[in-house]
Amino acid sequence: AAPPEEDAGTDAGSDFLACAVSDEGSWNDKSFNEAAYDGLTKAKDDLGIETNDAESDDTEDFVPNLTQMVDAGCDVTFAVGFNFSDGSLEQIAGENPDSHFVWIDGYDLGTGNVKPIQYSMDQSSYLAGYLAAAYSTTKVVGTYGGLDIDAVNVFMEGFYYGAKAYETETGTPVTVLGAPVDGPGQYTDPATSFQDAAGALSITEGQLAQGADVIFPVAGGLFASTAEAIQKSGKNAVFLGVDKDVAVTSPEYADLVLTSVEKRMTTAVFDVISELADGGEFTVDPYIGTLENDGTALSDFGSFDSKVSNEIKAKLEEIKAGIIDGSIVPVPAS
Amino acid sequence: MKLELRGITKRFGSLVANDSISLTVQPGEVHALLGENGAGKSTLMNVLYGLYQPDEGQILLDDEAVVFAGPGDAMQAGIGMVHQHFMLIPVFTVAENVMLGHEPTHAGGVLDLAKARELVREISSRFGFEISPDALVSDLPVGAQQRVEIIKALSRDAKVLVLDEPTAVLTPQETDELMVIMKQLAASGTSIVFITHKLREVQAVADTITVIRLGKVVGEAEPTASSAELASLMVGRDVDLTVDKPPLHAGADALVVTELTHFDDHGQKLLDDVSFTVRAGEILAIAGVQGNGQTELTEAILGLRHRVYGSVKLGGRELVGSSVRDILDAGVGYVPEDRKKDGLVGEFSVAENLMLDRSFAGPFTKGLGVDFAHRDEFAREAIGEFDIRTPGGSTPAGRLSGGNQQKVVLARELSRDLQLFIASQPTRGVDVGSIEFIHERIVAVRDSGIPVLIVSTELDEITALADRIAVMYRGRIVDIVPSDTPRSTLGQLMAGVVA
Amino acid sequence: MSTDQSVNALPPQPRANQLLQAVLGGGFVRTLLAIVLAFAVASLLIIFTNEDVITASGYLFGRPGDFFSAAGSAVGDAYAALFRGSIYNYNADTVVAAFRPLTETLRFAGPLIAGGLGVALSFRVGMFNIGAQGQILVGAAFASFASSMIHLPYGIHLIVAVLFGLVGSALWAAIVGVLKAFTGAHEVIVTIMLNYIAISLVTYLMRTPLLHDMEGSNNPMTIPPDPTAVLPRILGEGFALHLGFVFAIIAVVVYWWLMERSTTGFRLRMVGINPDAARTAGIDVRKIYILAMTLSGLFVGLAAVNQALGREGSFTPSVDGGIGFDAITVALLGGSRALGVLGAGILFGALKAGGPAMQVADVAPEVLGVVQALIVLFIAAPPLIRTIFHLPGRPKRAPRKVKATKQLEEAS
Amino acid sequence: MTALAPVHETVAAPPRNWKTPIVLSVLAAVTFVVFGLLGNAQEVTFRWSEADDTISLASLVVASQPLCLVLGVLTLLGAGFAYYRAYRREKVPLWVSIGVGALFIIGLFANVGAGATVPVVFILTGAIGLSTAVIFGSLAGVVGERVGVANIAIEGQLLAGAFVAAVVASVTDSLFLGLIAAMIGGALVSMVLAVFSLRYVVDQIVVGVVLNVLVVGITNFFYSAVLSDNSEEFNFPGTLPSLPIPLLSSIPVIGPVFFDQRITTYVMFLLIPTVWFVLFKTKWGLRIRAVGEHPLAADTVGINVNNTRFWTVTVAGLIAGFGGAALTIGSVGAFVREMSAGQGFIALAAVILGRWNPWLAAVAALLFGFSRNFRIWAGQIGSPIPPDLIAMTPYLVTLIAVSVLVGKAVAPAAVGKPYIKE
Ligand SMILES: Nc1ncnc2c1ncn2[C@@H]1O[C@H](COP(=O)(O)OP(=O)(O)OP(=O)(O)O)[C@@H](O)[C@H]1O
Ligand SMILES: Nc1ncnc2c1ncn2[C@@H]1O[C@H](COP(=O)(O)OP(=O)(O)OP(=O)(O)O)[C@@H](O)[C@H]1O
Ligand SMILES: [Mg+2]
Ligand SMILES: [Mg+2]
Repeated sequence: AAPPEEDAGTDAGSDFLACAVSDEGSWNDKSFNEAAYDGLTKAKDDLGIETNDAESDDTEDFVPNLTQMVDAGCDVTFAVGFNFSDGSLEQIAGENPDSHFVWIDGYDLGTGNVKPIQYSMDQSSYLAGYLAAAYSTTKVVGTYGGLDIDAVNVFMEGFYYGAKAYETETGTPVTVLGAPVDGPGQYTDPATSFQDAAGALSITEGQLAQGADVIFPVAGGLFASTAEAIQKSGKNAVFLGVDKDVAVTSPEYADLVLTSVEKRMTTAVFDVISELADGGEFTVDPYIGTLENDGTALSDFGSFDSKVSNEIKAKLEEIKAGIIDGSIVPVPAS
Repeated sequence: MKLELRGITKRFGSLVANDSISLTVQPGEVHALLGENGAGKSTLMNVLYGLYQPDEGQILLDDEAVVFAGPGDAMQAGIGMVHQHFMLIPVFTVAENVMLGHEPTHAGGVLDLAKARELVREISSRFGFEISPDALVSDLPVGAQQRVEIIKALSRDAKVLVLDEPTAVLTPQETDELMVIMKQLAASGTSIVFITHKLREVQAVADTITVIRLGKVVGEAEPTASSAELASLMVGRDVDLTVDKPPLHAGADALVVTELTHFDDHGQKLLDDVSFTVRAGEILAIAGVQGNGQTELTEAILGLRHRVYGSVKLGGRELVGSSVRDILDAGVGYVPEDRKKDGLVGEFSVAENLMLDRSFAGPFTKGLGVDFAHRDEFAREAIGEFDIRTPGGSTPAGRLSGGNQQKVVLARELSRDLQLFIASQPTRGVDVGSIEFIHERIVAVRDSGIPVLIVSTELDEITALADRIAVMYRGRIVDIVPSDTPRSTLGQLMAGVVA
Repeated sequence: MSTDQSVNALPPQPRANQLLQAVLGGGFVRTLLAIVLAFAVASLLIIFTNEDVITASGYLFGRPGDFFSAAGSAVGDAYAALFRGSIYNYNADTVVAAFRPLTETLRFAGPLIAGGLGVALSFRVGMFNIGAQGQILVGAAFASFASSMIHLPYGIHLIVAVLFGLVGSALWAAIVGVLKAFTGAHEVIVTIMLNYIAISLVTYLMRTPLLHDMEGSNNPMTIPPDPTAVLPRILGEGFALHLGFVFAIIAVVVYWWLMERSTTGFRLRMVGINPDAARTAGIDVRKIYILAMTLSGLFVGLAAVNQALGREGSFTPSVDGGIGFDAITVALLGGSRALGVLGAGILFGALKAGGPAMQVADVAPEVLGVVQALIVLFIAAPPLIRTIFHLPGRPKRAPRKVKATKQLEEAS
Repeated sequence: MTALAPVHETVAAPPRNWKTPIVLSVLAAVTFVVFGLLGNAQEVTFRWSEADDTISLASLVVASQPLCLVLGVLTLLGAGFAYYRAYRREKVPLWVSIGVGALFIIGLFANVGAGATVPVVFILTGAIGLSTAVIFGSLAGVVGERVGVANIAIEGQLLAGAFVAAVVASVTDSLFLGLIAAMIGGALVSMVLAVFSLRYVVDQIVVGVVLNVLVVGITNFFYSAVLSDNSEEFNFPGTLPSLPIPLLSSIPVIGPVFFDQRITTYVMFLLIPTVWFVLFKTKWGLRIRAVGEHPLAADTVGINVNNTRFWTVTVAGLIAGFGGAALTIGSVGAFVREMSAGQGFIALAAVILGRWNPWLAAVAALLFGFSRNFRIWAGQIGSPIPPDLIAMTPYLVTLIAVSVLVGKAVAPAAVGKPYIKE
């Protein structure tokens, strides 16, 4: 429930008030927004702080939503998503130099009060690609995106190069379908994007028909379509989740989730809040989630734990170490 | 079957369309219902047919009171009706139209078309109609459509048959045939209610006559009553339907139409080589049964139709190929046949309707805007001059009565600098008093030296106004004859028979 | 043969026009009641998803008072938040902050009014323009091009960018008019398809150097407008309200003059009510269709300009922000009249501005979508409102008499 | 008796109609020039059967360019024939148009798929899958418009059906109940439409538009308030099983496309002829059409116009609701916000494109699904055309078809007009 009205706007000192504004779409998108939101909820439950949140239906809601948070006297406000780069955050942060913002997937705006949280999703996706190639019996793997944007593409590219690393290493040719490398990549209908459930189904069916047995849908909640396509095909295929551990958040699909490429926003959000609530100093130093600091990682294999050989597991650890020490660059600079 | 209506009252808002009307129709009788436009005849019959619920009164069939919740009940009770405006579905075949509502079916509601066809053939042959059950109604001429309506009623064993103005769309010959059929039906025991305003027909076929005026029964009459008696009963005063027309002073040929041909979108030829001239100061009236190309002719002249070939010259200027606007600007006044559809914008005020075609330039405009002062001033004048009965210039035109709507159109079309005046059915649905007024105005236009083209399906109007009469049949002009040509000859020409 | 001559003597009217009457006819009180009713229905959604209420409903019969007070406070909090978010924030520390909600309402109202006028214009010409979404996208793309790729001095640049936006939307809308005039294609279908095509097309353009900064991210996104082309704020830096709202007000006046006073408007309305009579009066109906869609697009273009140049930032293909569809409801609610659209635009602007505050009060923002739909539905059905509130009105239809004749029934 | 006036031939030769030949020659020119002359020399593989099919056909491997040149010549011949017919003022036979269209499509696939594979079965089954809901929607549209009610709310009915099917099937664990509930959901939306437009005489298009907004609002509301946090309980319905028909399903190509489908798809196959049969061969159909063409005339023969409209529209709602179920339990399982995503509007276009005939409307809807799947296939083989532009195809195809091929189609005369007595 909401905090009592009287102290929402005026009294910010006694209680810590953490707030969040979503990217386009709702908090419960089973993915990106939800991960951030969970961090907020966790902070509220574990730290006993107050929270406020607002969903943005589209980018034009950003400014009023942020304004609302400023007016509510939030001690820190999370702006969830790269889309805030449309100037809305820059404007509000500029106008309210005393307010503090944290921008997930953002960058330093130079306003002095916006802390970026960034993720090297290519790192974990690279691992996922390698795992997919190794796990695949057909040596054909596939990926598709909900929208042709960087935040999505970085997953797909990391996945591609990871799978190709397996090819280089073992000499077994691996086919990666749908990645935006050397071609346009495969996406759902841009007019309906993350709502194009039937399109996602058809795309997966196509990739399965081409022999893929590991699919990496980078399309929010549309993994349900992929799961359905796999089940219907009767093939022994699996898919990989993104952002959160899908096997946990949607247990109904757990028996098809090989692993998930986690973007641990929940942790990052929680950590930032707890530090500030403890009286920590707000800084604009970016938080960068990497394999190294566990900001991003592959989830546990869950029910697939026994099906992934120790050899592969060891290999994944090895690659992870390589990425951390810089000897492996997941996505070559173009 | 004996039909009795007792004290039927039907109100539309404050308008009392039927005011305590009582009448009795004996079995096997042809009962004529006579009355002016808007007298309430159709309303009464719609009440009988269950389409309207009476506010007061009773319907008795064979002395038993009945209440009809809808036409379905009325039909079950043996009442059939041929409506003034046909109730046929144009895209259906004859058989489909006839069976609609009481379809013969196989098991599971599947239509039994064979049976329906058979029924149509059987009734057709009984009355000598030549109607194919598989013809599309939209392809049939109006006369044939009416026969389909009759078949429809008979196919349900109607014991009381209502015919609402059945002769309006028929040639004199077809009218005669219909009379024969009516007598034949009456002889077989069917009671017939026959609505018309044509006294001639009433006298020819009716056994009993009831006259309605302003929603009330004003009298009963025998078929032997004279026309003058009936007419004064109908109108409530003595009427003189002849028009005072000064002798003709025709000038040079003003409107010259040569070989005008027109196709519709399906390649159907609707005007076929039409040629005639109208001289300045002369009225040429076009007679013919509805649907023989008259509408198309006036619309082609006005530029409203595509695929028009040939020539229309007005004062030497070619009109074919010009836009409607140019043609109007050339000085053509035009009263369309259907004023509600083509002549007026019902929701616009009377004042706005009076400037409908003059919004581009001229006195009604001021810069890019409308000159409201001039518009309202003009409306005031026109309302006075044409005796338009309206609460004011700002009343929506759609709220006026038919006759007054017609006067609005007339006032507008006559207020321009005219080189030609065309009027289609200028007095359709207009009361007797207004008819006189409109006819006077048309004659005045003629006398000011302007060529006038009149289209009418009413022979009385044609003979009253015309200096010469052109008769159209199937898109062609059959003949152009002097105004004193006898009715019977005109009737034959209208049926396409040349002497 | 007309279908209804003998029963209905008034001329048949085009649809858009009947609806206009339906919406307009009832007047102020009914509009107000419809709004109240819509909020009342939406309260149910608020009540039954509120956590406190759900808890209280657990012991509804034991302590019904708790349930009702929880329900009452859930609804009260929600609508108080709506008020604070859209009109006046009585909790604010500063005067500026207190009045900011009202200016935000007006800022959101700007494009809604402009878009609403565009859709309204098409209604009054008997057409149904559901293509405002696509028109806004194309207009915004044009405006973005002019504001970021062309560099001009202050003043001129803004004018050029605004004109580009208007022209872009008008062109996209004109396609509808041309197709309707020359092929007879139904504008409802055409506008819907053009919406989808615009989404793809504009997304594509937002990846090309025409609109996109190829050095930056690969996301489909425009380059921010030059400062010279941004609509300036009109109440100072404390308020985001910008010149776009003034333009919208000017558009209301222009629309009023155009539709009610000008000869062009006279012809547009004439075609809308009775195209046959218009043709007979020498009006080229096809030209009017094209003209009407172009004009409609010009008004919608103003909404596009508001969206594209109202802020300093760049934008993505979702720049339309749902205004394309909201414009339809605004036009319907406003009875397609200038003042009505102004009022409806402000009302919907308030709902948009108040949404975030309601979310903070823990109400799902989707409730407001339901409210909008219900308001229009209730307004469109005067008899419903009359029945619910027992208002006087036209007498009801005479009750159907019961069939007295048993035989008839049995026979059938 | 005297002679009848000489009656001239009143039916003239119809005007030459160049529309079809022009459209066909454009298609032919594209096939010959773009796909052929400027085409790609690589080989294209047409795959007829998938690995696990009982009977497998060998794939056809041909060089793209020569194939397209041959197709180009054939289409040019077809177009030429069309010109000849048009010149003689004769109708261009439908099979010529269909033939040229089909050859064009083969050319398109051969050109885009040069150097890759065209999995024919996948493309066809996918097309059917992507058009199922649209076909149901268009059948609902045909039924509604035939009785004279314009149903813009198909979109909302699909969405309501999809939502209700997913929730009810999840909660009750019965896909069958989900199907029934979806039909009821669609019918409820229809009934609101009917009550408002028939009883309160609100403009049908207005009610339709508003209902769409309302259904989106309500489903979104419940999705975020209830479904998303409890998806296993409320939004995990599972899907209807595939029911291969023995023997028939093992026929190459045709088998997997037509005889290895879900119950929703079979119902769709059956519903198309059923709707046609009911509309044109039964007394209810005759009455429905009568009411849609000329309600007053129907009234005068004892048909209760508004009752007929009410129940017919309700039945249309049942159909659309069922189509909604095909989106969730007949396809992807879970409900996704606003997942109807404009398919109801496409269905409306299909109604017009199909000239209010169930068969043609279904074909039009299928064409849409086909172009959607073309987009997906083109993405799959990495076609060089920008994906954003390929994404337009279905809508562009619909737009062109509606404006060029159909033009002023004649709707049932009374569509959208309320019937008011007295
Ligand atoms: N549905 C209606 N609503 C309101 N007024 C009506 C309606 N139908 C008829 N009227 C009015 O009732 C009166 C009687 O009309 P009715 O059609 O019965 O006349 P009529 O005698 O058949 O005339 P006509 O000879 O022109 O057919 C007229 O004034 C008419 O305008
Ligand atoms: N369908 C209708 N609904 C409401 N009012 C109607 C309707 N039809 C006619 N009226 C009203 O009934 C009155 C009479 O109309 P009608 O056209 O029948 O007049 P009329 O008696 O035929 O007169 P006129 O001789 O001038 O044609 C008018 O005031 C008109 O407004
Ligand atoms: Mg009558
Ligand atoms: Mg009258």
